Amino acid sequence: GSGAGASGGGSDAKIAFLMPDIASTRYELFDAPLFTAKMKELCSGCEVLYQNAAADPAKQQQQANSMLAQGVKAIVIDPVDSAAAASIVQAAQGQGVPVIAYDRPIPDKKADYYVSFDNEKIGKLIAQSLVDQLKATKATGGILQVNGSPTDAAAGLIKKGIHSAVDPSGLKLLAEFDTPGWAPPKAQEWVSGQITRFPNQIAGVVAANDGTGGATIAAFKAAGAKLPPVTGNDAELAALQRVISGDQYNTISKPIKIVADAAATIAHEFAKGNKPAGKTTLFDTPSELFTPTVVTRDNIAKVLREPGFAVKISDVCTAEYKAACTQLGLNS
Amino acid sequence: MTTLQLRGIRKNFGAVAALTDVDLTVDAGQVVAVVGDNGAGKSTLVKVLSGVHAPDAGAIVFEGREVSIPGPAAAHKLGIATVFQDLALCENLNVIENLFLGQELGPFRLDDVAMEVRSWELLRQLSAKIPAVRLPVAALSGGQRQTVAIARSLLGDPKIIILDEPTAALGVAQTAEVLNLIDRLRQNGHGVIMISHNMADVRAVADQVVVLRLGRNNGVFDARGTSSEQLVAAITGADVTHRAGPVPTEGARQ
Amino acid sequence: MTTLQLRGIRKNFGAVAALTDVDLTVDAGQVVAVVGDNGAGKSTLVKVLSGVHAPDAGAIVFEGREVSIPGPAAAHKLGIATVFQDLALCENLNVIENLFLGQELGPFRLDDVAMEVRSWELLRQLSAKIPAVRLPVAALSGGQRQTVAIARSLLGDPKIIILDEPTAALGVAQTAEVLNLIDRLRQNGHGVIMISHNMADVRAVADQVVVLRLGRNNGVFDARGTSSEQLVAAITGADVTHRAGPVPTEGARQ
Amino acid sequence: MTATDLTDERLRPTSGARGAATALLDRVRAGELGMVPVMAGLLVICVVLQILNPIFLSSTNLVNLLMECVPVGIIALGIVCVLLVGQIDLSVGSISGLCAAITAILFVKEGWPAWLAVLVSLAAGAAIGLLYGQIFNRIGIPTFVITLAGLLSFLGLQLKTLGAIGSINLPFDSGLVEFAQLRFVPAWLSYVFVLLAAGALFVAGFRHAVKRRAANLSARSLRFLLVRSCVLAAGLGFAAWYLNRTRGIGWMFVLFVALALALHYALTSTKWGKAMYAVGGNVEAARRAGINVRLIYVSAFTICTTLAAFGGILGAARLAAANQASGGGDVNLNAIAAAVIGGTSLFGGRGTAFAAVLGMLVIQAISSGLTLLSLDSSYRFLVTGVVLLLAVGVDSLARRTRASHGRG
Amino acid sequence: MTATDLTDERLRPTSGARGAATALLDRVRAGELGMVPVMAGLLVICVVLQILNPIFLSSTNLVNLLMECVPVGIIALGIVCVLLVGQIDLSVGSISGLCAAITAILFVKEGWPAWLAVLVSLAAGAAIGLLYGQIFNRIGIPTFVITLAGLLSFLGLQLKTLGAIGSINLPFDSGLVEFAQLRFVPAWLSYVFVLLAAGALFVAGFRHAVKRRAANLSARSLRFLLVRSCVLAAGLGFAAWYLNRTRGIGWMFVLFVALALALHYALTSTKWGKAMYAVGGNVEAARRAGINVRLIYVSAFTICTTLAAFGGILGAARLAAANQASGGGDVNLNAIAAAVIGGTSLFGGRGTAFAAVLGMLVIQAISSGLTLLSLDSSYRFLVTGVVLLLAVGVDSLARRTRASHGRG
Ligand SMILES: Nc1ncnc2c1ncn2[C@@H]1O[C@H](COP(=O)(O)OP(=O)(O)OP(=O)(O)O)[C@@H](O)[C@H]1O
Ligand SMILES: Nc1ncnc2c1ncn2[C@@H]1O[C@H](COP(=O)(O)OP(=O)(O)OP(=O)(O)O)[C@@H](O)[C@H]1O
Ligand SMILES: O[C@@H]1[C@@H](O)[C@H](O)OC[C@H]1O
Ligand SMILES: [Mg+2]
Ligand SMILES: [Mg+2]
Repeated sequence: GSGAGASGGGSDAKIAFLMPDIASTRYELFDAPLFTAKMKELCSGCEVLYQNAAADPAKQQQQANSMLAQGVKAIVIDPVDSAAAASIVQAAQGQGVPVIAYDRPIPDKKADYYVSFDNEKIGKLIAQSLVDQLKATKATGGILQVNGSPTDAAAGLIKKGIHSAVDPSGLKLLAEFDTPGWAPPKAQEWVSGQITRFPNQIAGVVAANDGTGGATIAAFKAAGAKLPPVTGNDAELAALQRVISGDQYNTISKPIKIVADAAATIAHEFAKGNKPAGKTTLFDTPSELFTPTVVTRDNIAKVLREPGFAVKISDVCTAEYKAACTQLGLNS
Repeated sequence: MTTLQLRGIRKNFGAVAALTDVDLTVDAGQVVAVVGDNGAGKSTLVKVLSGVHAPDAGAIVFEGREVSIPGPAAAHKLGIATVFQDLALCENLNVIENLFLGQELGPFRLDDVAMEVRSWELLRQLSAKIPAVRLPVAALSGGQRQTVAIARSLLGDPKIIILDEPTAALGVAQTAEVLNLIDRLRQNGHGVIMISHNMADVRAVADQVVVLRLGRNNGVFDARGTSSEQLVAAITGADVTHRAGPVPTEGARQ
Repeated sequence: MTTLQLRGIRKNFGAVAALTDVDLTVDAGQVVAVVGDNGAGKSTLVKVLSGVHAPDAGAIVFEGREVSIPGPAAAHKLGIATVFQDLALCENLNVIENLFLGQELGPFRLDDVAMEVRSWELLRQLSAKIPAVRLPVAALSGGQRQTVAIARSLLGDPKIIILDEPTAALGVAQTAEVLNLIDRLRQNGHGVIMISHNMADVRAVADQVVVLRLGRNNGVFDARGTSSEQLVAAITGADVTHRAGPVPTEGARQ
Repeated sequence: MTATDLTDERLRPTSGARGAATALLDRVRAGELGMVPVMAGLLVICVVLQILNPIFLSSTNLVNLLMECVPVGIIALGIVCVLLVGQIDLSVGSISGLCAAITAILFVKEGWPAWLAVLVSLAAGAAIGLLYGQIFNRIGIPTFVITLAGLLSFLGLQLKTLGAIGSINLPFDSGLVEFAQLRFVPAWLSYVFVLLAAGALFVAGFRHAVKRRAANLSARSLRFLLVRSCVLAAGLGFAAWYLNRTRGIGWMFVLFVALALALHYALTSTKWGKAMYAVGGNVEAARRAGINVRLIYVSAFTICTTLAAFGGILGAARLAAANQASGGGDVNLNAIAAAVIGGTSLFGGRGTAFAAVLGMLVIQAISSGLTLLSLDSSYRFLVTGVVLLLAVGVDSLARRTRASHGRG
Repeated sequence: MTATDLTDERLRPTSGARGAATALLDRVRAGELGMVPVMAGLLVICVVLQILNPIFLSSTNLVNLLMECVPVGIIALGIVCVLLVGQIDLSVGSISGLCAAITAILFVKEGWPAWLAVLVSLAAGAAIGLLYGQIFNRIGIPTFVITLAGLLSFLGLQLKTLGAIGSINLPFDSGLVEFAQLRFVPAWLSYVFVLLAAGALFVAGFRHAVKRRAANLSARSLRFLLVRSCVLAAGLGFAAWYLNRTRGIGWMFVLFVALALALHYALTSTKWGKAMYAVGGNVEAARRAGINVRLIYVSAFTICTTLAAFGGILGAARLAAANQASGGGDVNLNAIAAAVIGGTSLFGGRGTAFAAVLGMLVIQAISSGLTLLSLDSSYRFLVTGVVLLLAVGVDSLARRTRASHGRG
């Protein structure tokens, strides 16, 4: 016992920041560095202990336990599995360490705080944006749905959100697929098969993240077929480039900096021994929710110019995309 | 009493006919030597008898009943113990473990002291020069391994013992012990089938000599009434006149 | 001319001292037999000479120069070819592939017709009874395999040929061919080391007989001037008086 | 009179100080030290990790570490069995996930008593092993392929079983979860265990020695037996004391050790165990010795899949949840790696039950040690790989010596 | 005069209609049919999948299927090499991902010419194999552990290489991507290839037969050679015609076949190839035959890792992107499974280059066939497992016969 839970001013506290996987790039590239930066800004003596569970809930539990052994003052966690994370909350709270659920909720065990944009909403937003576009262009045919990993709880939420937009839209859902491990080549192979199966009937594809979205686009290109609008999610660099070049219809930008900053602020409060109040309540937990922005060619210039947006315009507008950027008025 | 009789055994390996219509009879208390050139089919015959290979045709009669020997375990059950030419030892196990493989003392709580004592007894009986019985067989010399294989066949109480070139790797003293042993086995009423390329050994211990040539019977000889030269002639097929009329021996039909 | 000399070779395997201060000399055109009981250390000596085991102590002098033999490839390079007691064949390869292993004709475009022709020649020369050379070695009988191993050692043009119990599994005719072969090798000026448990064979072809007992030298004998009984006595250590004073032979020092 | 087994002239003396020293040197050079090099490897990485972060060897962290070993460690015990007979099982992850799901459904959704839910899940695990054995024995499909098919099929079944629910929480106050999270051996009892272990080792050794001497075989001296037991008592006693400074030794870890001991006994001291090694070393020789080779394969698979089920259930209990990802991730790879790191051969015929325990400790130590360092994922992966090589390198160098001494 | 190789009295006649029939029956019963049973398995699942979904055997789908085989298929070629020498490589996925990342960085970010970027990546792949070989030869760590460490380390390096970017698009109009997606053999050229293949087979067979007859060895009859070439021409010609009904045969697939043929030649017709089989069959015998065993291991690893790099690059080209997930998922498992399904032994010494091609076709056919059915994930996994067993079962039953005929 290294005095976990003992009161300290929070000026030299250790804070655990536990992320779920490396399959999507944001955690490693944005969430962790942004959170750490904000924490340094709030409290220069504090130390952020970052861990990534590589999609393994047992590993995440192990990481949380060793954080507790190190005497962290607060745990910020994006659970690999929301149900399994209940154990972590149980163990931490048992030792007087507050838990802040980040990105994904922990419905079964009351965390001390929840900061997020919700995944179900993300699914709904990307799908709705596509459905609107198809209706606007009076596209004929149906929709393909490329979901995330069948073993990933967050993917399940996104899938649910997508259905909530696609099912009532009146557009036919031709087929859907849970991509094992979110692996783009698997998505590509599946979409190739559907192009054969439904020649000239695919009006649009809802892909649950940018990796599978990119794979979908590659499948159409490789088949020499006409590319319908394809969605994405995460606003990763490569996807922004595809949106600019017109290959990908949309992606979604989560205000990661805002969320990371909020989480850091709240964690710091907890570390100081305070109990910050929630802006709202979700799953019986004081919560703060942020709304992500759907990015299409129409608003990408604006989004990219927003202060605090994680990706730099100069990185997006490389030689390859210069022309398209210029067209959108994105000259860096 | 005829313990074992093989009739018309045939075995093909792909395009090679290893055994064609082979007959063999062994009585209790009789030592039958099987001789033949390399590749004549002796070991194949042994393997058919010990359940390693299923014959393509032919019948096996054991103690008057026609039997099928679907596997080595079945052969053991009938009372047929075999020393294979390739020894069939487990190199990763030590001498004791190999000796008692499949017939350990105390199945749920091995009695390793009793097994070690018995091992030393058996090995001493065969004049084995093995420095330690807890060495893995991989660490033994060729002759030492062969001694282990022979010792193993003595462990149960088999009715028929088959020895496929048992003395090939043995030293002078060990060879003499094995020949003695065969004699003792005969006296105790066991049937013995011995395969050897050494005509002197064959004539010293066998009652009857069965010659195989290119997978076929090539005569049955009385060991005492036949010279080494006659046997060699039958083996190589050099002496056609002799091959035509092998001497039926008293041991052959009783 | 002394081709090969071993001095004070020592090799331990864990707690077992397999070789202790062993000396051996082989001249060109000389056949030296190494005899000894099972486990006497003969094969270990062979393995030291052929680069399989590194000795723990001692010197190897080859054609007047002290050499070290760090591996089998080095032994091949020196001109030492070996037939191992365990044959060391690859069971998954066929007869031709085993014969030419490491010395294939046409490294970038194998000449399989030439290799097959040469294989049949070699095998015929040894009176081998092998039905087909494209069979994997796993499908050969014990004697057939041994013939393949012997044939292989004749492929290069070695200066010293070591045969570890080369006739153990061979038939009568094949054994005679191998003994002939050894004689021819001697006449062509090769040095031959032969290991055997058969005193008749040893006395028939060897010039000199080196006896090992429990890993130590136990006398060097002139093959022609020594009876089988004397050799056996030295091997088993039965005749202590004889062991004390082995007969130094003319072949031993030249 | 010299003991029967020490009469050979070629044996170099091992008695007396001088002889003992030579013997030890021989054994070191011949690489016959069994688990010692792996332990050395473990020690090396512990030192390195402790230097990197002083919390690593803290009592709290070690308590966690031991508990975290258990689920995959138990699966690794089963893997040792299939590797011993020269086969492999790629599906232990899926099986563990499926059986975790079955337990959770029966226990939570259907309201069955925990013991019954666990029993049924274990039976399901065993049934899979029986099935594997039949397919292997009858059709002869390589086990790599059979268990790859199993990996896929049972993942499918797991998803199907969990159905729309996806993820099921096991109640924290259920015995199952408490056992896996909160039940620790009382300090006094842990010392009793230590004394019992040391005492049992001594008594067994002593009785064996007496029996050997009676049969005129060499035997260990009383002094050696006493010293050995005292060393064990001191070592275990210290470990227990250190762990007892915080929460102590989890019952779940005790269960793991008990299973390992049971498997060790079965492998070394029963007819079945010898048959396992024989089949792995030379299956044809085993068959010719009259061993029922098919039965041995079936037993190996069944033990493996049953233990996989058990590991999965305990994993779910520790996590207090079963979900679609249970048994995924690197469960397969870690379980096989633990066995191999501990010195089990992928080619069959070599390995021990303790290999799984030690190998799992190595893997878990690395994982836990790196968890304590705040590293980028990229560095973490990199360092994990390097440390793994380091740990196993020590063992391999020792074995290497053995190989060059002519012992495959 | 009887040919030298047919003089033995025990050989049963194989000439004449009767003899040929007996010989064929012998070969069927002895399981000596090489790739035929695997092909039969492939056929069985094709029929099943076609019944389930009539699009499966459509020209478009087969065109896709062949292209999709290539990246992992090329990796499987390398796996065959390491399996042949009795080793394993678990890290091909990571290596392919790392090298895809290197290519993308150099080509897209640094603006190097594609060929140079590819070359440097291949060199990186080769360097990894050299490193593995050194560690294995010098320290003797089991390759399972070495490559497990590699799996982790190179995944770390891949993440590091992609760094802040995470995912890189390869431009659709670059030669690399076009090669992997859009370049197909013109119809006329495909028929030329077919004729060339059949012609080459005939000429080679004929010259060989002449040479054998001159050496008084048995040789294949002119009629047999002619029929064989015609059958090949007809088979390939039909396949080409069918594929040419839509887009035809991708150049990338041609590259795959060319690599497989090259490896086949190297394994069967060079000194190196014989040494590979020898080392895998009995490494001690190979060493005693004077083969440089260490060099053989190094060559096997280097070929494997280089081909893994190549497969990774082509995979990225086909996806038109390199990212953190490149080489992840089941690349490792599928590459090894392809080799094993094609009949390569995990124990070394048995396998062919074509095993990788056929095994990959089996895997891809199952995957593609199920892709065309709208199944739940759970059923998809389940069915994949079952169909895999079915496909390999045919082959195993044939091999089983061989084993019972005494041919390990
Ligand atoms: N498993 C097998 N597969 C194919 N052919 C085999 C097999 N076993 C034996 N043969 C063939 O059968 C023939 C007889 O072999 P067998 O081993 O019975 O000979 P043998 O009389 O014991 O010879 P040796 O004296 O050399 O031991 C040989 O030509 C051999 O090639
Ligand atoms: N690799 C090894 N590891 C341990 N001990 C070994 C090894 N090889 C040989 N020995 C031991 O060395 C001693 C000599 O063995 P070696 O094989 O040289 O005997 P040998 O004279 O050839 O006997 P044989 O006539 O039986 O072939 C034996 O006691 C054997 O146990
Ligand atoms: O961004 C996605 C994240 O929200 C989800 O939880 O996991 C997959 C990611 O791609
Ligand atoms: Mg034989
Ligand atoms: Mg020997």
